[in-house]
Amino acid sequence: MLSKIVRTVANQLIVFILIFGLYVIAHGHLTPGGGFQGGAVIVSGVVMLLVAFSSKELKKSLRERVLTILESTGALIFAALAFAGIGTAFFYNLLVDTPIFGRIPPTGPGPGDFWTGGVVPLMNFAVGLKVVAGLSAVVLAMALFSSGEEVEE
Amino acid sequence: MEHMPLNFPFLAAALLAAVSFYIMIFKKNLIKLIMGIAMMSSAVNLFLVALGYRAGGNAPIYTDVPEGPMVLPVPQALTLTSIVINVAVLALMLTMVMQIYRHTGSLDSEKSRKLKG
Amino acid sequence: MTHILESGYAFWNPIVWIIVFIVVLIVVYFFRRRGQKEYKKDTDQTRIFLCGGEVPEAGERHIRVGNIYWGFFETLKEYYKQILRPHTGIINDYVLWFVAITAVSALVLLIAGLAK
Amino acid sequence: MAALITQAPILIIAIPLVAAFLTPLIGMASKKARNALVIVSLVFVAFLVFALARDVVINGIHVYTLGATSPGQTIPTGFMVPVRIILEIDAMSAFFSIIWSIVSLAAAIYSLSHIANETGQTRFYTLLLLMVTGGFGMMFTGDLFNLFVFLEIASISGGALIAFRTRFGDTQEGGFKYIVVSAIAGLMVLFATGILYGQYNSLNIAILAQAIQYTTLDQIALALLLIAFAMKTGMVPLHLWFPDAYSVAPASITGMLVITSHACMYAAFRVCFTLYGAVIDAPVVGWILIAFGLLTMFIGVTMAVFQKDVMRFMSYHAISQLGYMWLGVGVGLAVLGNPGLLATYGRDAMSGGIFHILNHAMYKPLLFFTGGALFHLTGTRDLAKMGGLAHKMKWTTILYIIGTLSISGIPPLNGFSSKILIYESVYQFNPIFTVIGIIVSILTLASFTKAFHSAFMGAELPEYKGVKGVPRSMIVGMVILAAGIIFITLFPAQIVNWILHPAADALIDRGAYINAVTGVIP
Repeated sequence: MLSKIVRTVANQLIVFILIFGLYVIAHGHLTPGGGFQGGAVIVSGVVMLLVAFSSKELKKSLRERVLTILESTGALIFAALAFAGIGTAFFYNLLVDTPIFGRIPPTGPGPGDFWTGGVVPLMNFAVGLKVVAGLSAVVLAMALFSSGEEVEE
Repeated sequence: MEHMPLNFPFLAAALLAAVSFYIMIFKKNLIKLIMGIAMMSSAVNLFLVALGYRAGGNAPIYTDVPEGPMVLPVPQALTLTSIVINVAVLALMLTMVMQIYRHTGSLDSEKSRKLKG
Repeated sequence: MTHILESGYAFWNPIVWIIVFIVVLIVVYFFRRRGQKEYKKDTDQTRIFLCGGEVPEAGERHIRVGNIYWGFFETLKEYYKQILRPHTGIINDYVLWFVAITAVSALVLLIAGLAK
Repeated sequence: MAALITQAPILIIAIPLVAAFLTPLIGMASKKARNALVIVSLVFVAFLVFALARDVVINGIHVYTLGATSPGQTIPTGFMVPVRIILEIDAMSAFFSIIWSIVSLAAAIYSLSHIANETGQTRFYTLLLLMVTGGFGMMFTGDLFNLFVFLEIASISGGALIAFRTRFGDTQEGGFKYIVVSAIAGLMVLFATGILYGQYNSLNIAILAQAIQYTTLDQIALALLLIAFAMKTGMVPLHLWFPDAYSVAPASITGMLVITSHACMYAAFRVCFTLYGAVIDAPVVGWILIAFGLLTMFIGVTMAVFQKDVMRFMSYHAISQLGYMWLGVGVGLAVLGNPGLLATYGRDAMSGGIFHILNHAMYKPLLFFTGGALFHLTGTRDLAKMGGLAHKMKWTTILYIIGTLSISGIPPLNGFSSKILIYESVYQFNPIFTVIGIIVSILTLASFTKAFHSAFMGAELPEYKGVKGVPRSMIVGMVILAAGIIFITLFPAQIVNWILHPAADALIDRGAYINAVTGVIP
């Protein structure tokens, strides 16, 4: 566990990291980024917390069981979105021409429209959830392991 | 950027690959071996991105892009996928090296050769 | 049904073989029935006989794997010495082999391509 | 049913994937429900695979487009998309997927009691199902990049499964070696994909196959792809990692790894015959495959005779058997440009090589499973510490004998049917190869006899007096594969005509594979 200054600053900074990560996830269909990249940004915040507090402290709030459930849920939402279009084909974009993310953008350069992309933004959220949970579990497990503690099974 | 010789990124990728193979063949430390593989994946990723580059091209994003050619988006998608895969591979390798260290107390590849012959 | 799996010179039909096996089994059964009738299990008749001496314990009289085919390995000692040399168990060598073989086959293909 | 078969290609890949991520959730509630989910999903996948294979053999190649109804369609219309992500299933892919579905089902059933005493079983089944997904993906995918992705999925989950029993040190070493080798092979495949994409602006195998020129860069890409896949199959002299990884994995996983190695062989065939089929320097590449095949057969078997670790000994035999397949297909490739020779013996040699893959996929996992049963009972892989185990494991002994006779090519078992096809056809190409093949076969029988004697024969050893028998689910897993062996033994000709000749023809006739995609693009 590091000094009080570091812990306080980390506590404040995690909010901004979370917001930036969520921004990258949400705008994955318009700008560079997406589920994995935004998730990795959020996990970098988790790593910061891991450095500021100890892995034992963090283990109390980020429990392995919760992370497993979140990871599986993310993957299952992704698969469910892909399966939703199976009437036509797997991964078929059902939401085209619907009010939810359904607008068709004009071709050529122009400002990005957030409500486009169909199921792609939703899939970005699912992937983001999975990446946050999965990579946090990886980082946490490695930290616990190297601090000499057995990882619970 | 427009006057950059187009072959330069490919040469850089080749150099990276050569260095990474050197590391993988001659460095006996397992962590260094993993670094070699990470460099190898960087070399391949650089190669892929360089493939999609068009002279003077813009990033393939619709948001407020000026007129003109765009670089190819497909190699960038490939690169992103390969980065994601490499994250998984590297995490797995590091976990195994930690376990090897726990069991043998050494990171030397010449010492972790219980399986041979 | 007589000619299945033809390969130009020969054919292979497992049914023929199975019939032969059944015939052989019947013959064996016939011989077995003519055997001694007064054989009894768990008597001195089934005990191991080793020159009339002491029979070793089960663990000691079992021929372990290291002793089987001793002559074969003794004859091919040089071959095994050579063949075991690359099997170092060091991961760096595995990468080296991969690089070497890739380079050699790329060269072979390039030379063959030039010759064409 | 028709709709199910239309959707079958993606369902076969997606159902294990969904089941993989359901297992952690269900595993928290109940172990039995989790095991049932694994088995039921794999049984359903096996059913779909058989239905799909039947349809492919009867009606021709299936092309499944992800996200649209045809490979060239765009939403909204009017955009230029060269070709979408597709799955393309011809007889060859169907053949490999049949093998994979049977072996993965048997391995899952075998695992139920083989890993019953380990920690983290839920993760084991998640990884197992992911590996199934990766394998099917490799066999079905229609583009090079997804081949790389699925290869990596199978490699990562396979590597994690090899190192699954973390309480042993050697499992970690074997898993590490496997994952390093897989990572390098995967990166080389990606590099070659990049080279081809840079020249022909496509990732689709069929489109690439139509456009390919065999420039210098293409030759380098061919070497990279061929050697990378060959390393993943365990071709000598790139086999050094193979026994290290296979001997330490849980036996059920070793059985599955054999088939992932065959999936890489499928990828190599696809590259040689379909992607480069028109331009390839067939005699040169064919002779390279033949030379490596002979080396693989001979060095594999001589190393196997020498081994004292039961799983390692079987791993070396797996390597040696892979040589037969390379030999058969290599002879087919060497005469690919000569229709007369191809009809005389080339097609038979290829069918023999492919038939040997089917047989090997049945008996080698069976033998690995019996090795796992030995480990389960004795707690050691060292043959020198075993003896008299036939008293304790009667079923396993019988199954081991079936596997031994089959791998050594003793008539009338199935190993003989494929070996005679290879011997007879290769004899016409070059008689010496057949002689080498027969010597290797003899050495195989000799070494399996040695292992049989030291593990099963003899009086009951005092240290194994108290051990229990082999659990029932492990027997069931082995019996599934033994039943496969018996079936192939009894009906070799039917199997050759039903699936093997279509599969060999699918390799020779690359035009059909290309037309299935290019024919539907506007």
